[in-house]
Amino acid sequence: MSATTQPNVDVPASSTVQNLTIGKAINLGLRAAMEKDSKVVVMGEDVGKLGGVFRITDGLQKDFGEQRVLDTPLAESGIIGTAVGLAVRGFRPVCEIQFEGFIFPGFDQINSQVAKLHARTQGRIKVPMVIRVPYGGGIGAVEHHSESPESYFAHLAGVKAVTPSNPVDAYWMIQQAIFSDDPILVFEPKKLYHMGTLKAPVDTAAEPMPLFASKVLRTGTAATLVGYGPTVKLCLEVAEAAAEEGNELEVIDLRALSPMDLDPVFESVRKTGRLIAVSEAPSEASLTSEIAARVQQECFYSLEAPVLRVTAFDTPYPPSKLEEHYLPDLDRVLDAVDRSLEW
Amino acid sequence: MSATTQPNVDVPASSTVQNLTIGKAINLGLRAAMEKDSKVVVMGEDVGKLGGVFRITDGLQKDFGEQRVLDTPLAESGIIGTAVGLAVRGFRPVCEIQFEGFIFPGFDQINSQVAKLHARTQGRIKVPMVIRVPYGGGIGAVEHHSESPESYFAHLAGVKAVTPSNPVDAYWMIQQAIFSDDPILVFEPKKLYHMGTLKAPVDTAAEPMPLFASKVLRTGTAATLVGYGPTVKLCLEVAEAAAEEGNELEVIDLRALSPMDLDPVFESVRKTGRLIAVSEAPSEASLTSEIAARVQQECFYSLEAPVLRVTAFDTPYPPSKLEEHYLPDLDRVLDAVDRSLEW
Amino acid sequence: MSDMSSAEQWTHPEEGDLPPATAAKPTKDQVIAGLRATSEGGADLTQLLTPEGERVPSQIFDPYVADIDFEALRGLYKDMVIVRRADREANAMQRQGQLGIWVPLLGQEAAQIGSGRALRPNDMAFPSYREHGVGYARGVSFKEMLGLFRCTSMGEWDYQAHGFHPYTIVIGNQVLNATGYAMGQKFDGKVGDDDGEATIVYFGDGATSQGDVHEGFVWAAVYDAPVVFFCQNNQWAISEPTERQSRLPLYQRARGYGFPGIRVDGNDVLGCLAVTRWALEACRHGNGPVLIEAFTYRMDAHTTTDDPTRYRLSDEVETWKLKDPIERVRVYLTRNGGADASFFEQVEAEADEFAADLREFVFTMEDPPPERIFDNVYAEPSAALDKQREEFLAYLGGFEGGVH
Amino acid sequence: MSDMSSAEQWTHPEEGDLPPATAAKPTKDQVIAGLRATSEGGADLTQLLTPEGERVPSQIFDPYVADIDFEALRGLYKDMVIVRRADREANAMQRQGQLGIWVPLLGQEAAQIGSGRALRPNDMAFPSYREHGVGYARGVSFKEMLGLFRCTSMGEWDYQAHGFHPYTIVIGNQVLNATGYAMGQKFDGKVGDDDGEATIVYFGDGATSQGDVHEGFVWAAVYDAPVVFFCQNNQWAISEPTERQSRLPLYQRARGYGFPGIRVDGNDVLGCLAVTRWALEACRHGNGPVLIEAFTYRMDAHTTTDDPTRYRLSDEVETWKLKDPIERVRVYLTRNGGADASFFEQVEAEADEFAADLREFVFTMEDPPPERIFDNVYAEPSAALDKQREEFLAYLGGFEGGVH
Ligand SMILES: Cc1ncc(C[n+]2csc(CCOP(=O)(O)OP(=O)(O)O)c2C)c(N)n1
Ligand SMILES: Cc1ncc(C[n+]2csc(CCOP(=O)(O)OP(=O)(O)O)c2C)c(N)n1
Ligand SMILES: [Mg+2]
Ligand SMILES: [Mg+2]
Repeated sequence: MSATTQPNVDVPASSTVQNLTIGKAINLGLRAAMEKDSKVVVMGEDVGKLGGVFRITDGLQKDFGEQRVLDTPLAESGIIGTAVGLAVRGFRPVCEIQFEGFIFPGFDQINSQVAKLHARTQGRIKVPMVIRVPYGGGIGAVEHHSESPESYFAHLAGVKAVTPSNPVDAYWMIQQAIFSDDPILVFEPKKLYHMGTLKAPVDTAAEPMPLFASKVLRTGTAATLVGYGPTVKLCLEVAEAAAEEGNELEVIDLRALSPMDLDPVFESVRKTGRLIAVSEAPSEASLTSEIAARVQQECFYSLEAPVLRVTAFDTPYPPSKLEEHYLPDLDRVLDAVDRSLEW
Repeated sequence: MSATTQPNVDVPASSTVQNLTIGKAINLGLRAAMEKDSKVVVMGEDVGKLGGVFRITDGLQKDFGEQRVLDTPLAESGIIGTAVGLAVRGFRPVCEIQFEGFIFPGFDQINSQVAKLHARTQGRIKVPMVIRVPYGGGIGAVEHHSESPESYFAHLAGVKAVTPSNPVDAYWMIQQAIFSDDPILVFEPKKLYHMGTLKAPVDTAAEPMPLFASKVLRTGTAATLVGYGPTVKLCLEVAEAAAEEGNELEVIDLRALSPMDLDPVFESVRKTGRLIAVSEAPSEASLTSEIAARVQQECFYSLEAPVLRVTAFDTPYPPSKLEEHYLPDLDRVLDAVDRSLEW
Repeated sequence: MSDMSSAEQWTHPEEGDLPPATAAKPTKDQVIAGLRATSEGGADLTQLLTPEGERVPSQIFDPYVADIDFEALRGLYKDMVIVRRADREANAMQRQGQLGIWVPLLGQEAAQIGSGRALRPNDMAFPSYREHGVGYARGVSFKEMLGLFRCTSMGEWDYQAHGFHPYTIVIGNQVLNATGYAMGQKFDGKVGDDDGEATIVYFGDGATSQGDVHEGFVWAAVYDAPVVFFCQNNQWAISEPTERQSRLPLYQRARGYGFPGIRVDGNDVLGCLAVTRWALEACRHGNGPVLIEAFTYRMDAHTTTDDPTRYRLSDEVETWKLKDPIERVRVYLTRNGGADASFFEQVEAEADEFAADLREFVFTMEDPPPERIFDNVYAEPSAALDKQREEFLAYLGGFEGGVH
Repeated sequence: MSDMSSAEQWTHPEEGDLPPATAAKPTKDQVIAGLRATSEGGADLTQLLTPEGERVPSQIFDPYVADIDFEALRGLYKDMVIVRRADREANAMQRQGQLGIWVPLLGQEAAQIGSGRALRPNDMAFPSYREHGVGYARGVSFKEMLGLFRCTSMGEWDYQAHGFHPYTIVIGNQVLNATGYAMGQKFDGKVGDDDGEATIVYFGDGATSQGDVHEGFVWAAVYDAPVVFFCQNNQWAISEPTERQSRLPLYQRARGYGFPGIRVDGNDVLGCLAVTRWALEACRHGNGPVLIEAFTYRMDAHTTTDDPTRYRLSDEVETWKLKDPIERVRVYLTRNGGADASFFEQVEAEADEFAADLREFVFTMEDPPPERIFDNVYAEPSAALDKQREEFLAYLGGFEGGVH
């Protein structure tokens, strides 16, 4: 079967290549992990019969049973806290947080146990658990359903965090996270879960790229854009638009949020001299602050303009009728590119 | 009474000037606020008879009664969550979190209610509450008793945060925070609470400086140091040591953590061209990241070296026998100053 | 008390009375007895009006609805019909893209109107996100409540004038907030006699698992806070049935805290009114808190984005249709001469009008201006945020006459 | 059941049986009956050995200690003496600046040894921060437990070999972790018969207010997790007496969840052993969870930094001295010919030796190397952290031969 005969078309089940959305890719990634290791258990609110409110766990309870896919009582500290115990017992729990805004009741367990047990016991206890967090906005939702809390977890030493921006990463990252012996938060850009235009062929027999590596998606010399999760698509669109105006932008998908892999960013900035970091999270004391702080240090003599950030504002997420103004968009990023180029 | 007749000596009770430690200054500030407004209530674990584990609320329950000083059940979400209700009812609750490491069970209420009710209701509901958080290390304590979680709250839009580094600020900040209509976290550098060498005359009749303003404590031209809370003292010591080597450093006490007042920092950096930010918190996605990110943008052409940060490492707080290595100290900051000067 | 014998033995072991530890594990059925296994709510259910419209006398609770004559009952009926009609209209408008989401209350009208009408003006109600009926009873305009679901606002009604707090979406949070408010009522000296104030807080069956709800119970018990914990057990937390949250009927949770817990037929508006008044009275007099479990059913989806066919059988919904909260009042009024056909017609007409008005309003609702993003984040200025706002406005200004 | 009649009426209202809402508020004394007001622990207390050393027969619990002959009882006695001696030694060493802090267990020896010795090798115990006695019973060396208090480590014993989890300082966290572990025991098929595994988790009276403890109860009940919730009610949470946390005796909290709750004399090592064995048996067989409230007393300060004279009277401490957990065993053994003076002398000598050994060890404990800060933060490499470590080591290296 060659790519030319079936471009962007569902491929037969027997093949190792499937054309998937991000949501379906995570679903299949979970399934693959569960098949591989009976210690992998999925737990969360409504993850069973319903398959989760986003259907990411669809069909898993049916096939793996109620002891491997747990519809838990409604309490996030309970989900995380019992998952810790299961991890101590030797399981590999995969917790679903229904929406990012509801991770906070579980923050204490993440901060005080998940992040610290390994260091506390100097490695005697491993906490190989995954916390799946649908995040980001642009879906016209009510409060608490559109936020981007990833910076809290980047600041928290002891946990790691990654985020996919495409189906291939989605499929592999979840599995790599599950089989890592470290606790990892997987931030899933919910707006992109079922976006048909992002469907891509995923080769389930391929060799995945390393989990904690960023990736240059497009090369350019005028300036560098760095995004992650939901803003990667935006960055690519900006690069497209800038190219029409003759400015070739380099686009980097961060992929790993903590620890970040900034070497490719440094390298890129040494070439372009300009960097714009794009995120849906408020800017104050955030991941983009960290990017700016480190790039100005590592690339001090290469920067021809300060690192600029295009982010949400430092306000609570507004009523979603306003989210188009709140979130970075093509115009705002282009505006930043212009400002950078004109500095 | 003149300063020359009674230098650094306890002044008579009738006077408006008292020589106080930071801890005692907060205690008197609380008392003053409670006397002024009967809606001010103090609540937390052991704040009553015991006066708090640091004795900051010492004597308040005795004088104001059990309805104004509440020994609460042992649960931080409960403390914060009921304080929200009291605030909605028209009270001005002042919550004590026993140690910063125990604020996390209350994080959800802070994130979802404290920070958002005012915006959610477009000002119909005010949340004039204060959360007092003893923070920072250097006291030889066990786990969870020495951390610096302030960056989480800087990232959280809707709450404000301040931190005193001296008795005068301690006395006023707590009162200003209580009478602000915004929810404010007061991070109290616990190591300094009862440090006799920091005792200073506090004039209770003076006009306090604005709450959200940073302050230049020492002027210099070679480089700028910015610190807050427990690291201010350190910065001043570094400046002293550097001066002996002929380098005059400018020292700025941030005072306000969110929103930060960076204008004096920008101004200083335009003069010195060099900045070192010093904090006891891990660096990743932190307040010092934010300082670096904003300074590199605002002072792009003034910087002669990148903004450097001297912070804790991105690890959990270690067993406290190691904290001297974990926390910024004179040598590490001096080393950073040297690196900056030699850049 | 035979239905709870085993739990009772467990929790109060006495010599000879304790099951050997090796006793056979209670069956799942036993464990969930009184939960969904008894869709009737079990022997513990307080009910004043049966699904068939029969009035059940109650020595304790009748005094609490002694003033409910035919006129008053017609009022409750009308409330429920209007609230249901508004609910259906909102649901329809969501389907038509006019609302971002809708959270239906269908089936819970009696629980909400009965409890909402039990409140006095000075009382305060803390809703979760489904209590449009309570809001209506508190005099909040449905229009104001729709802003949240249109995604133009988050609920900006005058919460103090109406005694109706903004909605809370994070499950359980409001239980602590309400407890704190009730503590404030007590600290303000507003508790202790018949004129006392009280607070009521709404939450679901699923919410009972949250730590915040527990802490609310602990605080309220310790401070004798005048708060009624009103749990609408609508049998489902999205796709999870109540047995995912508890072994025992939820009202019994109160036992462990030392305050009263009671289960009322949540589809019986009279029962809900009486029991809530009873509980509020306890609170006003300083005997709070009280837990009420209103045993009801979520007749529609969890929200308009939910698909309940994935997790429950239509059989169950059909059974519950027979217990409709509105129908039983209609039957009772009709059979006892409390209302005639013209009354019912008139209510229908009024409900239609209410809905039409709502519809018109929604279709003309304007989006808030972009700069609202920055409004009221703080009560007092934040220089940093003001700067962001200025930059944003300057940026927006740059598009003037442009493509934006 | 007369002592709990009012609470029972409340939680199961029946016609005629319900207090009018306007009934006089129960007095504070009534409300806290069974709490500190009854320092004896009330009628609910299970006790096999009185403070006076009298053996109280129990139809239910005697079988659970049928194997405890004089020799075994001498063993328990010795455990308690050694643990107390080690506790006092550690306390003294803290005063001498050799430990950063100490958390005394004085007075709680019976609760900890009784419950700890009830466990089997395959069981798992989750302590809070005061369970040095349980750790000892699980075979963890006191030396290893002292690292935490010396601030050189955070407890690195082989938790799996000993079935003793690291200490948890954040109140309540471990209750959820233990519940999850117990769920894992069940998922692993290790539950269901006499050979089943079980988990025990320790927490204090104050901890019962935390949301995590509630959620642990909810989860355990819903999943039938084989976990024994062992609450050491030592009457104080730092300066707060138990009535700041609850109206009712804490063991009754279980009532709301539908699993057994029982109060045992926490100063009675035989009672604690029997009741814990009974509860563990229920868990092994799949009938878990169970809540045990061990009614005991914190004879010393909360920690070495605490000053209890600020909040409690020495009278209270004196009263509790009469209930000493060790003394009653000594009396029982002596009076019944289970041990003679030479035994007690020998135990004292062994305890002295134990303490001396401990002291010597502590005085020679080395500080960990600075680079340990970076060790084991993650199980797998983090490039970013490795870089920080390298820079730190380079920086440290710069001082070599220098002043640092
Ligand atoms: C802390 C938190 N977790 C998860 C959610 C998502 N969520 C919204 S409603 C709901 C179910 C609530 O069930 P229940 O308490 O029974 O109330 P009901 O919706 O049935 O009225 C869930 C899980 C939330 N809003 N908050
Ligand atoms: C979440 C949290 N809040 C506060 C503290 C501080 N603290 C340590 S022990 C303690 C009292 C605990 O009392 P209790 O549960 O009765 O246990 P005990 O110490 O009496 O054994 C408190 C408030 C903490 N460790 N964790
Ligand atoms: Mg429900
Ligand atoms: Mg205690």
